[in-house]
Amino acid sequence: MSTVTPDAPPTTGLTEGALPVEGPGAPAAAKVPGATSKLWRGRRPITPGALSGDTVWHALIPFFVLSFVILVAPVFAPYGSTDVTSAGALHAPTSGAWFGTDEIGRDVFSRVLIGMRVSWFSALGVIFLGTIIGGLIGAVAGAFGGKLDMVLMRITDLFLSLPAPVLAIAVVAAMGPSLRNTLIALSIVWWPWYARIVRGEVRALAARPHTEAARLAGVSRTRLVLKHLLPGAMAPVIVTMSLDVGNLILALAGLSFIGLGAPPPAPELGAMSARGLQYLFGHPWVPIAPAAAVALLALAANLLGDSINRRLDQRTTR
Amino acid sequence: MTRRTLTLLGVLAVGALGAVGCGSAQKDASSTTASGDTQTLRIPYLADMSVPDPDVFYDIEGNAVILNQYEGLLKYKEGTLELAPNLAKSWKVSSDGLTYTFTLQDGVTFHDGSKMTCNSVKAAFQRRLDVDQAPAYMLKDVKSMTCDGNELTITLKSKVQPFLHYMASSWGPKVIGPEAIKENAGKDYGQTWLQTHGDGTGPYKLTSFKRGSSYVLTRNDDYWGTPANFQKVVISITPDMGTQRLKLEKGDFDAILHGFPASELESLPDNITVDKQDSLLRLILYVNSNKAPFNDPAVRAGLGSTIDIDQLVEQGYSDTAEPAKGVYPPGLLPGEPALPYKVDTAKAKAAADKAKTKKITLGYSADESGVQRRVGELLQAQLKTAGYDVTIKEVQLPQVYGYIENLKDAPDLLLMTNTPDGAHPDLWARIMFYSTGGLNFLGAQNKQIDANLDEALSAPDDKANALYKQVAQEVIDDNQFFLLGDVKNVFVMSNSLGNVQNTPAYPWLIDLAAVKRGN
Amino acid sequence: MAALVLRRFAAMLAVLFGLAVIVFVLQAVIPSDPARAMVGASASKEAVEAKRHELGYDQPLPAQFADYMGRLAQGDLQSSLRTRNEVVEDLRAFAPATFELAFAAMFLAAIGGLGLGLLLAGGGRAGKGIRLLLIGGASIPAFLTGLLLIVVFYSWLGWLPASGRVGDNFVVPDGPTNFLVIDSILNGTPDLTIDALQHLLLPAITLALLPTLAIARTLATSLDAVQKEDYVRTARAKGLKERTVLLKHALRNASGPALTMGGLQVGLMLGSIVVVERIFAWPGIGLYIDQSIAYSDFPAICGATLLLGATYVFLNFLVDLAQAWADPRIRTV
Amino acid sequence: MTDTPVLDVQDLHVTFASPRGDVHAVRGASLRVMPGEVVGLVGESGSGKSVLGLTALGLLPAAPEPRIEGTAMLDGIDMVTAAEDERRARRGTYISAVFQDPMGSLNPSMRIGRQVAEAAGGATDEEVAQMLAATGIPEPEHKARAYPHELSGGLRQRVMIAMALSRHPRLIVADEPTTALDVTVQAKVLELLADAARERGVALLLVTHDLGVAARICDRIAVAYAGRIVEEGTCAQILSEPHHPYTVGLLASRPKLDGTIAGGDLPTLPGRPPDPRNPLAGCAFAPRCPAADTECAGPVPNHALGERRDECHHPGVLTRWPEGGPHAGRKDPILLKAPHPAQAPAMIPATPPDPAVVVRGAVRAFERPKPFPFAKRPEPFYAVKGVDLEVPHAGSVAIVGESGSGKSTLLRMIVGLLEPTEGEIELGPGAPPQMIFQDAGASLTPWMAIGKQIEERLIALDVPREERERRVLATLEAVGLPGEAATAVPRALSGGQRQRAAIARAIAVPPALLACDEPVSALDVSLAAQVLNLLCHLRETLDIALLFVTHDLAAARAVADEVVVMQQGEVVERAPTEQLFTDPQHPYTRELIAAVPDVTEVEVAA
Repeated sequence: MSTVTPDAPPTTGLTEGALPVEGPGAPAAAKVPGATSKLWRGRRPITPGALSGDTVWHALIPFFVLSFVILVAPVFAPYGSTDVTSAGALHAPTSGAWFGTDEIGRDVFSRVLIGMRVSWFSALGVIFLGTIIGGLIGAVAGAFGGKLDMVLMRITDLFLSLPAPVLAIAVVAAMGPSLRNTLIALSIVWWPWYARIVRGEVRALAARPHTEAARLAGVSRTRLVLKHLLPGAMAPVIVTMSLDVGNLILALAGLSFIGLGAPPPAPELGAMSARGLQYLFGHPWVPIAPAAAVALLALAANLLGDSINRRLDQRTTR
Repeated sequence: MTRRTLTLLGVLAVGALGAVGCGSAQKDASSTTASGDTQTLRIPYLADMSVPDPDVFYDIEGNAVILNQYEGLLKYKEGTLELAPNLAKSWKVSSDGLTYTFTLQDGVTFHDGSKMTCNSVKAAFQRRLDVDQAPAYMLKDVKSMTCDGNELTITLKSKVQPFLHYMASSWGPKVIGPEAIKENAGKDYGQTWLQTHGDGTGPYKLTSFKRGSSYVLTRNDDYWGTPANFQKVVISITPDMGTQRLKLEKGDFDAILHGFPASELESLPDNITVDKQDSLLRLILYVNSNKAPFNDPAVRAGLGSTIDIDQLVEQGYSDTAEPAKGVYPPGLLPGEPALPYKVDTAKAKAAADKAKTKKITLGYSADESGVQRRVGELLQAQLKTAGYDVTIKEVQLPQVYGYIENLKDAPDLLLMTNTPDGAHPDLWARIMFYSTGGLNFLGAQNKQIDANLDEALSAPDDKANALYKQVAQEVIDDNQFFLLGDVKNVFVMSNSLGNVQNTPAYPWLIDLAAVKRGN
Repeated sequence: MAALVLRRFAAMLAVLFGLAVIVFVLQAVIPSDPARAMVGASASKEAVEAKRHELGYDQPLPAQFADYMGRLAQGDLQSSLRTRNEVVEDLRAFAPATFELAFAAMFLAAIGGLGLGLLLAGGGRAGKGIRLLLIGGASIPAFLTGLLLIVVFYSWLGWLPASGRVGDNFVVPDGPTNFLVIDSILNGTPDLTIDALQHLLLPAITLALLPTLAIARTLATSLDAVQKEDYVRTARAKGLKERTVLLKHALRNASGPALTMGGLQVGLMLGSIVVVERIFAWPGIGLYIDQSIAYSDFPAICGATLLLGATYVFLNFLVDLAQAWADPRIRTV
Repeated sequence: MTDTPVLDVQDLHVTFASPRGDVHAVRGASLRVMPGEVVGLVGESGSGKSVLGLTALGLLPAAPEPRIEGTAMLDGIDMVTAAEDERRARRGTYISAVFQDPMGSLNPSMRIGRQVAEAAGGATDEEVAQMLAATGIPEPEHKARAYPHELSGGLRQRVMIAMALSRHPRLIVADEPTTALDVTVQAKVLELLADAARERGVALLLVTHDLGVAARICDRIAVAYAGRIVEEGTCAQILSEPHHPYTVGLLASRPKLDGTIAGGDLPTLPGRPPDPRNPLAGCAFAPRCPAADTECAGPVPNHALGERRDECHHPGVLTRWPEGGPHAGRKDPILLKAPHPAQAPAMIPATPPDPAVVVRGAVRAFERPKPFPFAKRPEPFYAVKGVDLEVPHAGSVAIVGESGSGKSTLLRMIVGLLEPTEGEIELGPGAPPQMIFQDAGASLTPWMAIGKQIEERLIALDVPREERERRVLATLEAVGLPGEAATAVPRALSGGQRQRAAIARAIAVPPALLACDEPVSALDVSLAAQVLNLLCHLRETLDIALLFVTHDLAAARAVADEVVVMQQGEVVERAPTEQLFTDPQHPYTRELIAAVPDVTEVEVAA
């Protein structure tokens, strides 16, 4: 069998159906991959319109809620991130200062709240930047194919085949530690993922008959990409995004832990715990509170990502 | 994945765990021996030292390796700033202060067994000039060195006030075995070899130098002086202070000689004692007078009434430092003018209002214990009260060295902890305040200071001291430097250690030859 | 197969070149001045200029690049500002520790991932619980994990050493592999082997935690998918035992994604190696980078980046081949 | 022959829990397979035939969790209740299986030989080679070392059969064993199965949707509908005198080669199989049955007479299916011809009208990938090697061939999805050609409402909005879809409905040429017939020319005036339909015709 025999049109696993007639029992749809013996493929049939915008948004609601909470939480912080409290330095937790004060006498609780906002939205920022850059490149590569596709994908592959965190370390070390540079560095190493995914999905969809049908229907190129290709790439991208938030939060914390994050006095969780480590034994709240906050954020992100993953997509392996 | 491979993995896994299992039992034994091994002294370093080559080494961390291997002609007497004999049992200075005659100890041998002679000393000093790294400046003014038996006569081109202090300095010229150097000279006077080896006359020899893991010093049993009490000193690189502390409490370390956070001292268990000793380390605030706002003397002056030194030192260092009293480290120049700084918010604001810009940057050099960051952040808060908007950033030494190239981009304020090379006013003033001083990072210019220091160099002692006092006054009036604190050595030690001695001029260091287990 | 190896190999070389380019670009944009840093504080402007010339920093970029590639080809990575040593030499000294640690971690991650993955696959209620556990575990920052491990296993239980690569009452053999565990076995010094293993364990676990979980999850997912494939049904129709079906038919076909994930995780692992080696005072490249950062010793950082990058690229080359082994269809494509 | 059946299924119920209510896959089916007997279990999708087969194997999937009642006695144990170990012990040794998709059913990462040896419970290479050889696999030693993807579909299926036979079982369950194969291969594999069974005296339960396939090799046929066995009897009985109307309809709606009803409307079963979630109390076929009356709502009877069994209230009431059958399109879709800018010129009837398309010497080559970098490019692969073709105005041409014959490539070139490497393609006047794809589901954009997708064609010709909506609805009606379909996404439709939707989009602006690539091969027989009718009907009413690519000669005959036979990228024969079937010239054509599983032959055979 030659791989180029065009008689068998390539299909993605999208031909799942949830029709009354197609319950258990192999339909005679013999030559239709995906429709064969559905019972055994056994993928939970994607509910009608699984890929439509609203389902995606529904899946994302908890995410937005959490983001909003994190966004407004600092409003309830009793102090500013750099305010020195009257309690004095390294004061143990009290009803006034729940997580005590740090070596300067700043309220750890407030700093953690604000730090969580910084980490969370930094992570989101990197992801959105990555998605926009990567998504654009991927969409262009996928939609136009040919030489352009090849060049773009070679570049993407180059970045993909290098260890992102190590690269990030080098980049920040080169540009000098600051939150901005850290975010830039992470974006630089993060976008290729999205380029890959979007491109892959678009390519797969472009190979489906529905694209050819649309072309025959006289649909314009832009409309083809926007209406017939990209929506299909949406779910996997969203899933990857949501799964990445946790990773990024940890990556950020790691970088700032080794002194490549925002310089003091910025309330950066990683840096706070790194610099607080020396107080671990005498004044454990100083390093533990921010570290726990990192874990908490990552946990929340991962749980949400996981749920979104299960709601939108079964194919994701990342 | 076949079942075969799977079972293989399984077996390996079990093997690994098994090893650890029986290991854990084994470990208890070995750990007890580790801490029970009374013959070994274990201390941590937070980071690798640069190189154990006395003619290149110009940092603090690592002086334990240098000063226990190598010896200079003189040293500082325990716990004082007085010069004391070392490889030279006595010395004479000509009245014009140009000729120094040192009478060397007899029966001194190098670690490689060869005898130390006057010529060895000459050779060693020559090497320092040949290698010509930072510390070489101490011998730059030497005209000639002549040997007569065990008498070394050094003649200088011009008088150098602190020359004897060079000989005692932690970074001063040390005597290295000429044979060893000759053998391993290579193209770089044996620098490569000295990166991992050594050949000195000191109480310990360097028997292992593993970068990133540990340096081992072993007792020199044919030491000409009183031999060391410990058979071995193991210095392990342990970057995390938390880990250091745990190992100290467990008895796997005997002492943490620096970097231990002051605020944690009281939380230490009873088996640990804390010993705070004077040092020449000083906390200094540099002011960048080469750009706005601090190119305006009036604005600079305002800082004097803005900075609350007592609070900085108190909160930054708890009681591991004293607020600075004078321009020179305590004890270097009796009767120097006292620092006049006094907090006065009104004045502070007034001065700040004259400032062209209130947005300023404050740099602080990175140090493991983070104390300077702490002070920096405190300082930031204080400056805020005067109306300054301060961005604070951590800077690395290489960058700091680079500032002189482009002072416009250098921070407006710079917070550093420095120490003079020796206990002499000139050694402090010259590197700090002289317009081309090695530690004058923000290029402070003051003709008067330069002139006075140059004059003092060759002036008779009393005249010189007068000049140094003038310099002090200049520094105070000019407000390009703010002396903030005198930092103490904080030795955190297992209380199984006794006879702990140290010298203010040798920071972060106890006398490893004198210290012993039990009192 | 040979063709595949060739193609992948060519690709690998290309990537390595790309890596070199990227690192060069980084080198070109560093703010602080290596020349100045090298000659030190009190050096004169002339000395700095001389050094800058010696390092070729005064040449135009293309010339610098050519020069850089040339030196790279001869394995010359300049010398470290901090150790004043050839970076290559330093790496040679630091690399073995890191590789030993990394391999140990990968080994743990492989078995852990495999075991958990199998445990997780198809496990209904139980699987759910474990999955949540995994997600939880995957959310703990490495520095926290490391510290907790030290506090528990060193401070409280006193079972395992807190830091370093070997107890200092041991003489460390030099060579042949510079992997302490292996060398000590070769030299027949069992107690050193055990000591080395003990030192290895905590950092390895810390490093392996996230990869283990990621691999387990991926493996479980793809196992569940494969379990529903027709050929698994065929295998059952042959009357094979469930265990045989799982191990002989499902596992190998499910291993593809897990392998990819494994390769991916190595990258993240290399990233967190800096943190872990710092906490455990593990004398490896991570520690080297950490110290170099503190000294903004950029030649060192670049060298380390090149080495780690190359390692990663090479490992993933192996992963590709492993996948070709797992799925013959890849070979012909 | 002993009288204890190798498989005895009694009153089997299988129900799957599903989010949208229980799926009653099997509802009281009983079936007996005697030793050495070849039994065909025929039914459309959802009839529960596969589930029954799998129950016998004890291989129903764990999820969705099945609830099973009744018994499936096999070798003295009940495959429904027996312990897993007991059941496993039977598999391979007593009962073995051949599944539909041979690619998916073989482990892609294990060499053929090992898989066979494994099935045989351990065997030497020689033994394996013998087994492979026994199923007609050439150079077995060599093939044993191959991986599944390196074999053709036919060979793979032979491997499956070798495995099934390897331990000399008493019964083989073959679930759609040939559906995924080309016709000629299909025939050979069927022969192989039948012969193997007969020689070894192995009983064979052939589960298929294709009466023709069953008719070809079976002693007895059981017809399954909506989870019950509605009729049972010898092959001849079922084919010649079916009792149950469903069987009659099934026989009728299957296009025949004798051309009794070629060209015209195929009889069709109206409506769809019932929803297995809420089955009817009485005869499940009643709603679709022309002869149904009130009685049919009562509990189903069970007329059993020896081998003959049926569950019809009025057995044999229908002898032949009513001619024609209800039209697909309810409303006269003539309004679709309303002239619009783009088409206006085409509407003035030219005499003689230009042909819809003329193809001259069309060649299409595909680059092969380099084996490794810097290697010289291998020879390109020629899918189409110089083909001439003409489709007259409003004519209907069928291109027949097997996979790899290049028929689809040719079609893609004609509609303009592929550029010909050489040769020219000249399209007639009128709207550009449209295409109907094999996989209707895949040919519709999953996340876009059907209405929108139809509308897109009108947008392309900027038809004003309200006009558009009107025509979308009109088009839907023309293809026999309810107006609500406009707002549904493809997933909400059934396979047949999707194909209708796809057709609707194609004809929203009637094209001069409608290219159909295997338009019905993915559909059940009855649905297929409906779609074929629809196409013919539209052709007449909208004078659209049809270009019809199929591997199913019967279907071709039903719709085409002219048939073109392609093999390996070349046209080997071309003739008017009648002539081609009555008097095929090229041997390959003969082979094809001979291979078609056809129910008419059986009368002769019986």
